[in-house]
Amino acid sequence: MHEVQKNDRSLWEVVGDYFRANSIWMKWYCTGCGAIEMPPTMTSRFDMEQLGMGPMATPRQADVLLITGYLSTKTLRRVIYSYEQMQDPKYVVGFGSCTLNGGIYYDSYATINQLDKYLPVDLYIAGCMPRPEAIMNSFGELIEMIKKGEAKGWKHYKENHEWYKANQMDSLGEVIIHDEFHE
Amino acid sequence: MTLMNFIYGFLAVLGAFVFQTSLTGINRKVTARLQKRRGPKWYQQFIDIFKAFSKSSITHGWVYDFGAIMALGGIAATVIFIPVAGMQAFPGLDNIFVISYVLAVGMLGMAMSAAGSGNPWASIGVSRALTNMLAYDIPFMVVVFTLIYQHNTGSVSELASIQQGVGILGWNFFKLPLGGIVSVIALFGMLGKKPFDSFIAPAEIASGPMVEYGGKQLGMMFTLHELMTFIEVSLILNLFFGGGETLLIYMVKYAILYTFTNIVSGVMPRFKIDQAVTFFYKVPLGLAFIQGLLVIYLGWGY
Amino acid sequence: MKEVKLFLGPQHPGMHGNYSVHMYVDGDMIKKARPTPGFLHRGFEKLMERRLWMGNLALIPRICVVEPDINEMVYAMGIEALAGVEVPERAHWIRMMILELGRLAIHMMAIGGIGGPTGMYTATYWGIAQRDLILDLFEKITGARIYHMYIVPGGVRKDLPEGILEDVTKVLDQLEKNLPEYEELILRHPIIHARIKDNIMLPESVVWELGVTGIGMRSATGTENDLRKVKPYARYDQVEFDVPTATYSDALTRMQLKYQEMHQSIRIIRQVMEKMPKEGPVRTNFSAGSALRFTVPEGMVYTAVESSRGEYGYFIVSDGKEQPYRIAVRGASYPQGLLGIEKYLTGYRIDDASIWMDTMGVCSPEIDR
Amino acid sequence: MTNSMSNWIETLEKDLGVEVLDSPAKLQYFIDVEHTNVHQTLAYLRHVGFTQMSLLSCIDWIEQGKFQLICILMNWENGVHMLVRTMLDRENPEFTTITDIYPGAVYYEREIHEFFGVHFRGNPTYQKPLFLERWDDMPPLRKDFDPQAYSDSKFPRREHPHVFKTKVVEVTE
Repeated sequence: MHEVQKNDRSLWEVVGDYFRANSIWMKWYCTGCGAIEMPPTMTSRFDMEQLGMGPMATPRQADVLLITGYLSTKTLRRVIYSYEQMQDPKYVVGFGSCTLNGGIYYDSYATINQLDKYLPVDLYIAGCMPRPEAIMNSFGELIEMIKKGEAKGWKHYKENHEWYKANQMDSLGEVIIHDEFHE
Repeated sequence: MTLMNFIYGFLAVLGAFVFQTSLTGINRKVTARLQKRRGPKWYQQFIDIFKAFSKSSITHGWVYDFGAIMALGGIAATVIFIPVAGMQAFPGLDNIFVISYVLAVGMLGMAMSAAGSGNPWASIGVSRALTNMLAYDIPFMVVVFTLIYQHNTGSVSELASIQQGVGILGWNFFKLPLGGIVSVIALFGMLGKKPFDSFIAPAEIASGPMVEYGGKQLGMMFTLHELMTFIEVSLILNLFFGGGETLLIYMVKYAILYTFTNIVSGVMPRFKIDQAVTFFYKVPLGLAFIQGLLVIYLGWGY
Repeated sequence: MKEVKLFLGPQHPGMHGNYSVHMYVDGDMIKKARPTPGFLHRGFEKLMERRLWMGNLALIPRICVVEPDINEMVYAMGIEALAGVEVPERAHWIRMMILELGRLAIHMMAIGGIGGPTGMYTATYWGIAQRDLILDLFEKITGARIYHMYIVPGGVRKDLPEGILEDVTKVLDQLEKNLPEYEELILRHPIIHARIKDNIMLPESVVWELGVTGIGMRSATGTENDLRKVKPYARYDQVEFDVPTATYSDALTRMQLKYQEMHQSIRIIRQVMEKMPKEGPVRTNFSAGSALRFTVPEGMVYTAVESSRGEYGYFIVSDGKEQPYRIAVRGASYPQGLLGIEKYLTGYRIDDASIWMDTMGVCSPEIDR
Repeated sequence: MTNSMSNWIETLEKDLGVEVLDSPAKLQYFIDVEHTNVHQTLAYLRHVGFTQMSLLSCIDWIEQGKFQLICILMNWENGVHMLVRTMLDRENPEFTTITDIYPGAVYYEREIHEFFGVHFRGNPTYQKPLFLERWDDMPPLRKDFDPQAYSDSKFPRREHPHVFKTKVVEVTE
């Protein structure tokens, strides 16, 4: 695997990273049960918007993809699609132990065990499921990472595209979605 | 027409953008307070727009790119014609028809660009946006024609200055209360505030025309939206609330009017598009016609 | 080709949870709709055959994310029925309290949640914040906000903490004080009425055809078909409560029934706190040996409880070993979420699709499992 | 059990010609029927008040070489759950659809085909995939399917270094 080189940002990128750190739009995609803690995080009690974060309707507009929990293979195909539709720079946050190592579904025939084989994950949040406090804390961490230019999973994905694609093909067979299967 | 006019025009666009964007940021905080939370920083909207510009972007074909540029250009050009507290870049060119026609260039560009992205949600959104426009424009135009008939002028700055000097009761909003109400309702439709925001409804059509925008084009759309808000609020302010004698008064009035729409829309759900059209053609259009008849036959508001 | 194919979900802001509906639209009208479940499929029924009876307790709350307690309840009821274990009296009452608190939480989320598809975000923000106070109670009682794993076979995991009844009373009082405000804001709003009144109908024939239960059934048939009344479990036969019904089932009626059920839940919890034995054991042991590794006698049983969406049941088969032989889950939203969408989403507008999901009570994780 | 209930059970037994078995839970009974008799049993039960089908499920009795179909019916008037059970051959599991008696069963049948491989004659959609996409193994809820092996072969697991502290702290007291 090819490693992304050390921090050598131009001035423009440093300025851009400041803006990107203070305005993170998340992709509103409830991939798993961690999504149930997102409404409290977004709404009045914990109020994510004070960090400059907010939900966005489509992947094109979003900056961060929250993988809220386990991913079945069927979902993973859509997640990869969504991720590839997002505009650079983009970040991935994995929620809960299911994305880390399969968690409680380690022996399930339908869910994957390790997310970072398929998508570059910038940050993991431990727990099942992460509490809103943990989510807010990790968003603070993500902001710091972006400010320092450490969140460069998207570069990693570009440079190791073949490695990721091979992993995806191994587990999914085919990433292309045949939505006509249902008809 | 000298160089000064052009410099003023440029400054007007810049000032309108800065003012309206700060106001949007403050209003995000107001909405947050309405929802019992703290809300973002007041300059969050600037960060959002600049961030969008700092991202990479892709194209969905030249119609999409060209439409976005045309929309931004058209809207920015319209801002120049808006009289602000008696100041304007090109005196004498602020006729209401000029403004509505130049504005149409921007609207058309937006529709073109969104439809050019090829996403069906965007097409539905565009068709809803145009339907919505048709809905609020007709009652609003009836009221504007009444005004023009009454004062024998189509110049926005003149219409504004006629109302000045006699205090609050000189405003068209109080002289022609029915028309004033219609215009404020139409303002909700123009700004896309709830209950008339079905064309960008995220839960129904995934933010409609904006569905395929990302990166720089999204930044352009946000800038455009701020400028368009400035045009629409200014128009209503000049026509019905007496514009402003000085820049400060204008800005204060503007802020109050915009915050009012924002607070009201904070506790409103949205109409379906057909319900919005029915509503506009029932209540505001009726009021507008009654207002017109009262002005023409009974001499109201002189 | 006049029809356009649109995807409502899985990543669409109007879709609650990871679920998808393929819509073939002509203009704004939905001509054909096809549900696509399976995005949340984890193979629970297979996994549960591989875990110990007690180990499954970690899995089952995750079947229905928004309302996990009912899972624990049906699972515990099934095992207790198979093993013939009698649950201590106090545990019954504590279970009822937990179940009704869970019902309050999900109804609060649903009433706030109608703000999502209709665009009134203030309602959502307030509703979810109100629900959070109930989650705080859960945290005090069970130690977790969402997945409690509190109702275990043989009783409840541990006794209530000291002074919790005062906290519950406080939260209930506050909720009761705020509820009229929510009703004013949401259920009496003229534009909300324009959106959901006389819209999204559920006629009685459809209820019987699909097998819709819960609020859908009660709002259409006018019968008190509530499992808490029809075959009372725990100690529901010893508390007084009404089952709100209606005979005209549009989306507004169903929301109003939810609102009325919240009042009934508050009433039940108050009675529970009054009538519950003040002390006593809360858990019976299954075996003399390890509390985690026990066997359950051979047999099969179906247990069901009334969830917020209807009859929620587990079919449990034991072959006398340490693991279950087979567990099948009857998700309460299975009928309306699959066949209901396929047959009865057609003819509505795109605008109504997400309200349809919301008010019919489609919960994707329990469909997918 | 009240007297009227036992009378009602007796009537059922007489009309259906089968034995109604008790179950561990209250207000719940089993009926075992041949798979050819299922439909007339269901039709009769629907007629006498079991208007709702709660669940259609399947058990894989691998040692006996059988699949067992369970149809759980609910009578809302007296709150009785009736579990109608029937055995199918495991080698060639075939059954006739019950969707004309209980229309809500159509997706349950599709699910059972996906998870167990039971074929339902007369249900036009049962063979389409429902929950799984691009499934390439035997139906997963059969007992001889090993999800652990499938997961290991397809989804790589994080390799933990397994560095545990080996030093044991002695308590000297």
